[in-house]
Amino acid sequence: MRYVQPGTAKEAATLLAKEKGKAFVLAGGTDLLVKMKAGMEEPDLVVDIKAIKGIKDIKKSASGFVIGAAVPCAALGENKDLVKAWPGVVEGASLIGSKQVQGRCTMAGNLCNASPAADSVPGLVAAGAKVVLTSAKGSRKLAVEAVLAGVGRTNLKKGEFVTAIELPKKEARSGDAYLRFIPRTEMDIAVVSCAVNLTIDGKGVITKARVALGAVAITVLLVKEAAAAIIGTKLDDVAKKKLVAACSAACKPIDDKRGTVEFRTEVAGVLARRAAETAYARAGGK
Amino acid sequence: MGVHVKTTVNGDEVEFTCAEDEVLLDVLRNRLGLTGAKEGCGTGDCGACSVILDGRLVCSCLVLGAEMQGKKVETIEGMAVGQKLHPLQQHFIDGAALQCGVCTPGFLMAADALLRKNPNPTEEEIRFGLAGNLCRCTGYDKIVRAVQAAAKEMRG
Amino acid sequence: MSVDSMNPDLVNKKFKIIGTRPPRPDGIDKVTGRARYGADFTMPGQLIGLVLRSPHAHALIEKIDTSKAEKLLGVKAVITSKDLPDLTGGDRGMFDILENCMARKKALYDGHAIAAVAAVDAATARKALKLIDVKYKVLPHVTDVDEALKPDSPVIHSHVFTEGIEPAPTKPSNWNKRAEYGHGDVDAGFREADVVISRSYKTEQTHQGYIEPHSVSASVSPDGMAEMWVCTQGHFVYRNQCATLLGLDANKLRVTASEIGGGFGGKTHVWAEPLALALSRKANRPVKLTMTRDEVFRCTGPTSSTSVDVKIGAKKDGTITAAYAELRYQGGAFPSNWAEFGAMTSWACYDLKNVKSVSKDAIVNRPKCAAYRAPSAPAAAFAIESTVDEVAKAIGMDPIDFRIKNAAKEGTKSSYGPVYGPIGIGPTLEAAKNHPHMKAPLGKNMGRGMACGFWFNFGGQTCVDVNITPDGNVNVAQGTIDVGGARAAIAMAVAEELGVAYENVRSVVADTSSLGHNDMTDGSRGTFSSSMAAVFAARNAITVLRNRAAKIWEIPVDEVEWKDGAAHAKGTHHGNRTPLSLKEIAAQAGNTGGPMAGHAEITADGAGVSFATHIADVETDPETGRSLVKRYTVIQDAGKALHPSYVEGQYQGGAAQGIGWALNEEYVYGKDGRLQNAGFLDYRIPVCSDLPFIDTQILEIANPHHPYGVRGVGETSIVPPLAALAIAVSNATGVRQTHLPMSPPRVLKSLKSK
Amino acid sequence: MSNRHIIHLWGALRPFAGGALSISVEAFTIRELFRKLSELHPGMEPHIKRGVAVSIDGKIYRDQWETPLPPDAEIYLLPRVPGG
Repeated sequence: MRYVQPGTAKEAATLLAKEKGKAFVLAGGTDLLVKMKAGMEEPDLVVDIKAIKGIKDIKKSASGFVIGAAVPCAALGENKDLVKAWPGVVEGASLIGSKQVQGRCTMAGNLCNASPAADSVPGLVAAGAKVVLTSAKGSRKLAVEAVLAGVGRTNLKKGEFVTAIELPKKEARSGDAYLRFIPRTEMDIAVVSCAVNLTIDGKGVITKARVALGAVAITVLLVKEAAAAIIGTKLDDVAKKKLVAACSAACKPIDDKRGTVEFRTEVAGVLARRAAETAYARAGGK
Repeated sequence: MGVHVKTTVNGDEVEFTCAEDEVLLDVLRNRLGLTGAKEGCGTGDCGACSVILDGRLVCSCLVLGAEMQGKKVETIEGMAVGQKLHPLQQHFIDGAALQCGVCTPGFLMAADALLRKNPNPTEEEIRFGLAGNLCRCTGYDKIVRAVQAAAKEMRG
Repeated sequence: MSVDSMNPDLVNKKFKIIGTRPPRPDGIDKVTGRARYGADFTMPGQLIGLVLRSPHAHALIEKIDTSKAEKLLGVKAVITSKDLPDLTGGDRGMFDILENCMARKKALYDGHAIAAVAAVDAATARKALKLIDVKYKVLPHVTDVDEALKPDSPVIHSHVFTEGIEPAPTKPSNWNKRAEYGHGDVDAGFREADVVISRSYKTEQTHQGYIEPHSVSASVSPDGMAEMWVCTQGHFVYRNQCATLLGLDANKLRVTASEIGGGFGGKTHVWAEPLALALSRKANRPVKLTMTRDEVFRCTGPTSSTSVDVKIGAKKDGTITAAYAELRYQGGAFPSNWAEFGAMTSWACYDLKNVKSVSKDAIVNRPKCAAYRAPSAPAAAFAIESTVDEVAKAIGMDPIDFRIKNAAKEGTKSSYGPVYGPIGIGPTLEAAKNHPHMKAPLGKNMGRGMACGFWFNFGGQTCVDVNITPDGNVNVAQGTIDVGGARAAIAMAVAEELGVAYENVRSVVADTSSLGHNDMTDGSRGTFSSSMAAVFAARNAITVLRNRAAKIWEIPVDEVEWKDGAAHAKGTHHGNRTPLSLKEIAAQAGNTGGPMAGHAEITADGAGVSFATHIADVETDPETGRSLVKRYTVIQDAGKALHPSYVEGQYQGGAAQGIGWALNEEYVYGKDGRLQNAGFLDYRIPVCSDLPFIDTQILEIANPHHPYGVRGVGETSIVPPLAALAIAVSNATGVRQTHLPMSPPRVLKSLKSK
Repeated sequence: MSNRHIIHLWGALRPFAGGALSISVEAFTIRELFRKLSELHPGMEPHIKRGVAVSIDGKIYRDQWETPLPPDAEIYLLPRVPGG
């Protein structure tokens, strides 16, 4: 295996494009190194992107936030503006692994690892976040949900990698929230998870919503029916019931060591309801 | 073959050559003779290999040695100053916060990282701050109490 | 010195040091990273050993081709079972250990060792493993205990015929043993009952979950001289087992115990050690072999999964008229007695006229079970205490009063046979009843459970040497492994006897060449037996010291007494002499007879049985089935707590392990017979944020068979939590919980059946 | 002083005594008891070699074979239980 630490994104992309063997991007490494330890991956090339200028920065702009691909999740929670604007996104990113893992892991890595249970992804999907993909030829943007192709698979092309995640500007009277279910209080992979992002009008009626579910299908799901169930409501009991039903209906989970189909299907609805309540309150709804 | 790295460990400049895929934990243990960090799992799930890297608590099993160029690493071996134990170390002994002791270096690093950020944590903040470190002997009771006692002493 | 010759006159003595909480001698090493555990040791020129393991649950090994691996540059030895010939001389138990260390004709479980390599580094050893070609013929497998007992289950060992049934079976099966305990007539007892409740329970397999993986460094020379550095609960036992399996002389195999990073029964017999020795012998180089966490879960010794039926009959006045249990435990891929031990402990808390326990031990394609803290008792207690709780409610009695009414006491004929002497179940129940925890209010979705537990403690073979150094300080060499602070407790006992300061005594765990045989630190015996030996060794040293003082003073030894750390002359002629301190006597040792020491080599029987009562409050989320422990109290008899902090630590640690077992820990096997969660991510032991503070109450009902009244305290604390939590969750949810762990999917499913 | 004792057997030993729950043996110590049991019921010998615990009036002995068996003592043979 070769280890390189290029100074520019273009250089990194070129190295990735040229490699004939198995090439991996190293940001936090908290997934890659585990796979290497288990013998599941034997890279020929590891491109450490952390020396790329600006890739460890969080930038606030008029159009929102640009979060460099190598920003460790622990840094997200330390950025007061980000926490204020996107508490649900930060909640999701702050639940990955332990404090130790938080010091290393990145949202970009969490996304590109393409686990259906990735904690930071539902929040990003609900927020309508985009990724910036860089290749030797230039860059393009893609909605976060469009990055995911399946378990462990992304739609990234060879030689292309995520350099940043863009979060839109927080709308007035909006709020987001993320909840996951784990058997313990920490350290587990989500058995099922849900993020809700919604906006209300001056009367407390939901005008916009995005609902994303994790660990209930081969990728994180953006559930339009769930959003539709609460748009136009004040998140009353009927709306919540419809939301729960829509979320459970959208689930296509599996039985595995972490949970059963029945459990995931049922708890997806429970979490959606609870996350929606939190998001609604954060938006200023009563 | 191999990567040559210059880095700072516990304030000392060190140089080593390691394999490209070698993790920091193995570098510390096998190349630098610092066996205080332990491998309990090798997958970031137990915290026994915790060290502080550029001010952030990390599992040294999930960091490559090759990434260490120009970094600052703090390990359990650097926690005491001369003969003077860190208050956390002293309270772990006085409060019987260790039984077998194999998780202790990791807990001390995690507790140190916690108290640097939050000198007056609640019980809940301590418990979540240490949730990445597994202990199988103590039920965590005396560990949490030792951290509380050390924090109190350090606040003066 | 025999134990019965001891004078238990110190039971009520006013102690100066015993009962205080001094720092442990290994404390600073452990907080500074200096303490050396299994993997922290390096031998000159050492190789790295790695093991190739079966991916199949059950398979014939048709062929192993190691030739490519042997040719790889840097590989110094490759071994298979051919390098470990059977030297066990017909000892079936030892042969099972040998076969467990390295598969012979068949792989018996996922993770069973097939071959091992030693190479110059880990990378080369990993490459070599990939070059070993094994041809398997996969066989049908069974991993569930009840499935294994069915007549059509695939038979794992053709030599196993069920023991304990008449007539003796003619066909081999996976049911290796039936046993029965009890007395009276249970059928008659059930006819007398006003209420009879029957329930079936299951518990899944759990692992001790020690944080330090097994690690051994071994060096064998062509002349048979050998050394081993290893993390173990019993270095003498490891020496004896390895010497037998490798054909070495025990005296030539010197074993040094590293600091041990947890064991809980899981480091009580050998796994990797004979392989490291065999590799070293073949390579003529030291070999270090350290397991990965995945290996620890897949191929060391977890505890049984179980299936238990319980039936209790009681009268309306609260008298239990009959108690019956059938206990089915799997012991992994080899014959075992775990169900039988479960049967022995099952009803031990109660005074029963009619009681019967039947055990069925089963063999399955899982790793060979090892002891896990009070082995077999927790699962039995879960089933029995849960049913006791249900019967109490059915007759309208408070469960604690129902237990007090039926509790065993001095004179009770125990369910496993003997009549009890003075025991502590009653006092722990009374203490629980009066504990503020029992009266604290409960919030929404919360439930409270309480349960009792029993365990046999034991003593066994033990040596302690007390050596006086020339400067008048004291070295103690003990032969039992210190797992939780025992070196401090042993040094305290010696200091107490000699009348010197604790700081003047240092205790170390000596290697196998320095002391006689010592049993392992298991059965809650470490501090019990070593403190007993330490007291005797110190008393022997005092005899020597008195003699030396007598020589210095030129008076008869009868006129010298030892108190407060000094020799005092007594009698009318000598009473005005200035006492001679230990330091002064030590300074003259050379001309009064040479080095001064006291030794004790004892069999410390008389450990006394142990009881505990626990109280647990949980909160269960009715929408997700997740339970969190909100409050927990442990009440247990310690006899005498030498170092109360470490006794509390044992109570808290056992409770935490039991909580993990009750709520989330379990081995998950796939249909392919492979373990799916061999890591700390998905084998979920409690983390710090999962638990509350664990309150402890130490009762001290002196054990008359120990000079200070000590009872073992290590194990009983894991017995009640499974039941206490199951009862608490049942109360929180209104649905009786009968399957552990009470993982959220399982609890949520049970709520659907409400 | 009578040294005849009723020795209660646990399940696994009973087949070697014709299924009896207990047997009568004359012995002053555990060692003598084990010797006589092996002579009278040879099938028990492998069990004794593997390890048998003896409960004398409720106190359990595992290793001290010199322990006397007091007159009228209640004596149970039990399997040796392992610990964790």
